[in-house]
Amino acid sequence: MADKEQIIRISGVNPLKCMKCGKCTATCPNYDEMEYHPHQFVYMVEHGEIDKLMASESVYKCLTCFACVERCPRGVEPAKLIEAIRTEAVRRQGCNRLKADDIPARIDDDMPGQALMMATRKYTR
Amino acid sequence: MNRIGVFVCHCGTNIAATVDVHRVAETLGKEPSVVIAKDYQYMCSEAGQNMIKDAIREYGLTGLVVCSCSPRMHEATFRKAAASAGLNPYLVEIANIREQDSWIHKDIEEATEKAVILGRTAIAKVQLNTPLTAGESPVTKRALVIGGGIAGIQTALDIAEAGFEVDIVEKQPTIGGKMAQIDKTFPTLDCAACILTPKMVDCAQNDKITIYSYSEVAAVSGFVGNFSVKIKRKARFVDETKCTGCGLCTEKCPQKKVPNEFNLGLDNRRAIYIPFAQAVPKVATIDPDYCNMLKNGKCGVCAKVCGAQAIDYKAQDTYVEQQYGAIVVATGFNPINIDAYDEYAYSQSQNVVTSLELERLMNAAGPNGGTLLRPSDKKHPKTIVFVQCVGSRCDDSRGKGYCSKICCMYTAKHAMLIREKYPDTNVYVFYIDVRTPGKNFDEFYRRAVEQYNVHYVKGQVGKVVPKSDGNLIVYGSDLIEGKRLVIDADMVVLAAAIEPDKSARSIATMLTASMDTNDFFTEAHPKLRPVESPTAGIFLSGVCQGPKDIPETVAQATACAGKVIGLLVKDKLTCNPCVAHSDELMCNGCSSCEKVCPYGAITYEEKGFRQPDRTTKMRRVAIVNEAVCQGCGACTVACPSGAMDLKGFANKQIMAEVDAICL
Amino acid sequence: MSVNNEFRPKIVAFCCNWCSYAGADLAGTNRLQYPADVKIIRVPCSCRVNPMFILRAFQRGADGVILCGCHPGDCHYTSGNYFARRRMTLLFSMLDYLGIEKERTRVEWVSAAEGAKFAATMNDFVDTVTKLGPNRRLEDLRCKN
Amino acid sequence: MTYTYFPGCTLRTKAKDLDHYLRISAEKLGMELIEPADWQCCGGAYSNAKDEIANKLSSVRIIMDADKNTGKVLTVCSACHNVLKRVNDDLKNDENFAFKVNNYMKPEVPYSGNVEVIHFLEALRDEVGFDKLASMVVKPFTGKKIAAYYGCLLLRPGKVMAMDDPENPVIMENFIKAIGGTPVIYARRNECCGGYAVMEDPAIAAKRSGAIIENAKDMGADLMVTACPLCMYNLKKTGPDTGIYYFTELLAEALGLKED
Amino acid sequence: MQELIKKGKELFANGTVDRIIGWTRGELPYDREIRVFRCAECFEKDFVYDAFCGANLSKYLIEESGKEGKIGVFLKPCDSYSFAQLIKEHRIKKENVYAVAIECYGKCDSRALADSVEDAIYWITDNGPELKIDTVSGAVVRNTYDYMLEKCAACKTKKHAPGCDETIGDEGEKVDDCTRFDIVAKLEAMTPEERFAFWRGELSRCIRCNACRNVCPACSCEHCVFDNPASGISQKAAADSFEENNFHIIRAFHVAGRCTDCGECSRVCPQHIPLHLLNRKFIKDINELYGEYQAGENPDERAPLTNYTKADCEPSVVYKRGGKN
Repeated sequence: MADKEQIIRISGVNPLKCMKCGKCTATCPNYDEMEYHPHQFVYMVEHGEIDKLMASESVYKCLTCFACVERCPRGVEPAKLIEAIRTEAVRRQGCNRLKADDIPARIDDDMPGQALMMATRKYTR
Repeated sequence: MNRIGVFVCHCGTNIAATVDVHRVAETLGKEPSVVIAKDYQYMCSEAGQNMIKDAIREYGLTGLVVCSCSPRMHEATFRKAAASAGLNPYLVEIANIREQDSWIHKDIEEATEKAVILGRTAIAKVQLNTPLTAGESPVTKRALVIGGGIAGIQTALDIAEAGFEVDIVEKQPTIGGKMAQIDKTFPTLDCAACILTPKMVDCAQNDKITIYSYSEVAAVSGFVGNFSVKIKRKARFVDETKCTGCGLCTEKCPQKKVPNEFNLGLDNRRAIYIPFAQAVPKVATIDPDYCNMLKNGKCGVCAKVCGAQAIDYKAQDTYVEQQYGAIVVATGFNPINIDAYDEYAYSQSQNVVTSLELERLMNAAGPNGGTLLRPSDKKHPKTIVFVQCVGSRCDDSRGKGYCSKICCMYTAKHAMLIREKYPDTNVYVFYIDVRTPGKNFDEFYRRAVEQYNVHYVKGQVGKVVPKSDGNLIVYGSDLIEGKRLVIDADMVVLAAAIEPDKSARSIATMLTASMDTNDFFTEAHPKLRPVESPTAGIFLSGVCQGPKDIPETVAQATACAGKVIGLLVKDKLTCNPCVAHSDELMCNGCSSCEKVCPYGAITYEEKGFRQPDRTTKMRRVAIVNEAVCQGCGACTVACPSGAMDLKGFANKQIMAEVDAICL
Repeated sequence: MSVNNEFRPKIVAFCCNWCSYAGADLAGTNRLQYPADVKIIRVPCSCRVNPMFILRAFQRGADGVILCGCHPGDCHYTSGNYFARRRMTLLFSMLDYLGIEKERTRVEWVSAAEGAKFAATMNDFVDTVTKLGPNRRLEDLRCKN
Repeated sequence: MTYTYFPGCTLRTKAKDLDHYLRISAEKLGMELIEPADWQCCGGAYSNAKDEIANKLSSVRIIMDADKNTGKVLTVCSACHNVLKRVNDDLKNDENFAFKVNNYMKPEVPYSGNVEVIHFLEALRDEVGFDKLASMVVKPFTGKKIAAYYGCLLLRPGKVMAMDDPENPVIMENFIKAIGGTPVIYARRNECCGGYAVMEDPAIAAKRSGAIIENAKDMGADLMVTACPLCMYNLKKTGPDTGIYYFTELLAEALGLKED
Repeated sequence: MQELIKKGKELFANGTVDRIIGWTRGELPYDREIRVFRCAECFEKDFVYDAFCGANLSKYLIEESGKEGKIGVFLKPCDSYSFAQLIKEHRIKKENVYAVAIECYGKCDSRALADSVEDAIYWITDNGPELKIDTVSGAVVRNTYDYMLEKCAACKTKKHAPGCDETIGDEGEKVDDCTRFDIVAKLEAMTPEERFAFWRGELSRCIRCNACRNVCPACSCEHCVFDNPASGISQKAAADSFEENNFHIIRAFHVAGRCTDCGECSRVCPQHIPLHLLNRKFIKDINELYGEYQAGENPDERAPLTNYTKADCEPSVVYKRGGKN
């Protein structure tokens, strides 16, 4: 079971600061790809619904672009919360999102090493 | 021999829940010279006060200690009670066992122990208290109002109505303030100019009111009843007494490219200008930053066309010095700078405007003559998105922590007016909460929704992307439907937070009036003394004290005037008797005290002293003017011999307190 | 009552009536906790505090003395805290020169609006003084009646 | 002006242009770049999880090396810059992190936050000066409408990166003016290109980058410039293969250094 | 000395003054007492100015200038600052004083000198820097400079404060390489424990004889705060070790910004407590924190403790500066 306190601790985010304005969701560039949106992450963590979030594909759709972090009027930092949940998810045995075998198919000649490096950081342990 | 009475208040459960009040009374009752110690539910109640009065008479008390809430709350109450029972009110001491004990501690044992110590400390002090009698000082029967917006205007009119002289200092060339820029007022939708300008004219015509427009407060000295204020009259290069306000100069001036601040830069004015048609005083002003004559001596058109010969390019700033009994702060507000919120693209598109700009765009006297056209191409906007809480309700790193209070209502007003006038225009309002407490306010908002079909969306806008055709793609969340809206809008209107005018900070410093962390003036008591500053003789009117709408501002302005009148009707003010006093036998006459006195309350005289050998020796000694002394005590520490002491806070008394705490 | 032998310092806090005492009241109104070891003496202005009072407190067994006043520029009496600032700077420096731990004395500016700062300041000061322990260096200087 | 220059992995492989043009321009502008002999990867992405230390150590090494020589790390890749600046900020402001790192790395002198991590753009603005740069331009981009694409890493989090106003940046626009071009301001210049999500789903990156290019073109851009190899990849993959440049390439061209 | 006697006689003769305050021989050969001379004859006979005239005459003028008539006084450079400061504080009525500035090359620490001679001294002749000491077993010679008072060894200035009516000899200059803060700095560099031990060692010798207070020109209150029952700190003797500290800290604080560093407190202390190190600490702090200030130097300048600037340092500066922890 994922622990709400654990998520709050590693993210350093206090979901109680949220005033539920929805600006994070409004400003999220990847809104269309997500099942749960940034404000829902904040709300659901506050209510302890971590497992649902952890199982959701949305965790891997966040671009960590920090638009929500920069623009949140209350300084809640939803992207850090999402990253904490993703980190928890991929830290579990066998939960690497990006498997070594899949990588060759996803890269091409022009792709910078940086993409692979960042993806590895974000999607794997 | 001292006979001290101790009274311990329960304050309901406020104190009694954390402090064992019986034990406190019992323990303090055993202190030497305490002759009676009692506890009671509410010492400040009539029954409680009677208990004190009875004890004073019955036991012939020489000192009274009340263990209760902060002395800032009820010291005056208990002093009054003591006085009515024949005990000098300055023989009363308060031990603060609520704010500084029961409310901040959880452990009963600890809190009780502390209460006993605080009680003992007060007992130690009160034994050294001496009866004090307050002196008197005269009151200058004239008030100063700083700021000529609706708050300042209303306060000035009300004070003048009561027969007192009032001066208004306004830094702009005209009085009127923000209300003069507003089109219609909620919730009645009457025209702001129609209700404001008659009041402006009243000010001008009232012989009790003097308007110092285009002026600023330069220096303040003195104290309640006796302020002395230096007013800087900025050079307007037009003689106010000669100018007839005909406006010819403002039509002939060749410098046409000056951003018109009255229309928030949405159009231009000339270098010589009258801010708006109903300006008071209706006289022209030359803007030295743009006037060619003032900048390089090449022009002089206005002087040529002025039939009244009112133009004076050589004018200098002048100063007026005036005495006042009371000062009213009515410095008002401004919308914040919204550069930090450029996700709304305010800097990128002319079609993103603030609400105050929208007021001008919709105003008949505004740049478009009252027809709402979007600034970029003067087309009728078909879709308008309102964004609430821009910079309000933020955490400290992102903006203002407070709710600006007026935005919900003026946005409903804007939305309604647009829908009324242009029924084909779609209006969206993104809101976090709609806050409409106030008479007929929620009804007004509901009308916007139900009658005018304004689309209220619970959510916030996150990004505005301007397109080359002037349209704006607005991304906003609809939290109720759980989706994101993408709206192709013609205009976006931002409800920018409001903040106190920047000039307020320096005025607060001159007046030694305190401000909160947002630069709003602090009131003497948040509930019970809302229109007074903690600094005696300084009063607060309007938004300088906190966000307010027009009805509230006018209500507060009138309340403020009431307080000022209450002060000015008095011929004499009772002084604070806790003032400095110099023991002339000890005084060296060294002038150290005089140097640190902020009020100039200390003077010196040569005085003869009988010597043991029966000769008389002349010595220079300090004399304190008790009416002028405010009792800060700076002199007492500067005095090397200890001749200077402060009544009510004497060296011995404070030492006794120190001893009692450290016992 | 449990017997607790842990060291609890005696702290004397001088607070000016207009800002800091009001700040302390606000801390109370907002129920912000700080240790009961702090006892406040109300003075009209920080400039009323004579170095003698501070020495007296140490003499009588205080472990720490803190002076709170309005922020510089905001003094109710215009300039009182500026004088207090110089006096306390020199006094504290002298105490340090005599070998008395400088952390036992402090000046903080707390406005009437800063209830939270008042509580935080007191918590921090009590913490600092507690860590220093009893006023050992002044112990033999104490006047025990 | 001497800098510890950290190119980063990508500049040695897929983004050689970004590196090459920077080096020749820097030389012309009188900037001396010292490239540490044995630099390693910055770590790729800054880990936001508070309990991650190891991921940040490679950045710490780069910073501590710079502490020993110039005291200034110069970067140009947006990703490297973001990671290094944020780790440096942690070292300065997160006591717990600094303590653990100093314990682990055991440097001779504990690192106390003296190193400055700056982006090549910051160096151009603050140390060379855009005015001086403008005076050295020999082939100005007169009449060219150039859209600066910032992406997300360069500006956010604004408090840490502190390079420019995160919502209304001007640094690249001023750079464009300095090389004689006309900057095009468009709202999506600080929106994400899709970034590393291209590994997860190339369609995401295509949508994000597509919207950006469309916005820039709509506002009249002839060219686009970026500082980030990954942005470059995503933009080029989605949009036209031409018209998108590293800003260093335009710089070199303006200074008359571009071969061909 | 002859020049001074000539000047004194002249002042009497032309009626400028009706009395002169000056030094005269005391009981022991190296004792010099203060005396008010009321006629030219007694002045000529008994006035002395030599290596033992360390005493600062300015404080006596508080009393004397309050009397009728005009009094003459000879002021060494360091005395002249006390004089000017007391005028500034309205303690001396300048119109009743005729002040003559005189040169000084340092005065002799008579106790140290006496200790250096084994036999009983019955006469000392001051021959410039050389002192001829006649003892019961014969004459010995000592150099004044080897037995200088601390305040003279660390002399800050040979230049008089403004306010004297005339000057005999050449006006001197400020001492560039003045060493008066060296020991203060050394103490500051110690650990608090060391400093505490140092001061306990010194101050514990105090016998509360009040000599320092009585000689100090700044400590010239009509009634001393320590004698004032309303002050809450009045006391006659040091009841315990705290009282010793308390007395000296408060005394130093009361004269802070007014002390001219004349060094009299240490000169007269029978217990040889270096009290000047307390005063000099305040002077050093004031100079460093609020700008160079010499009490008595400028009649119009505000004293540092009755002055402020908005940009003054915070008291927390103390945590950052000073010695080790």
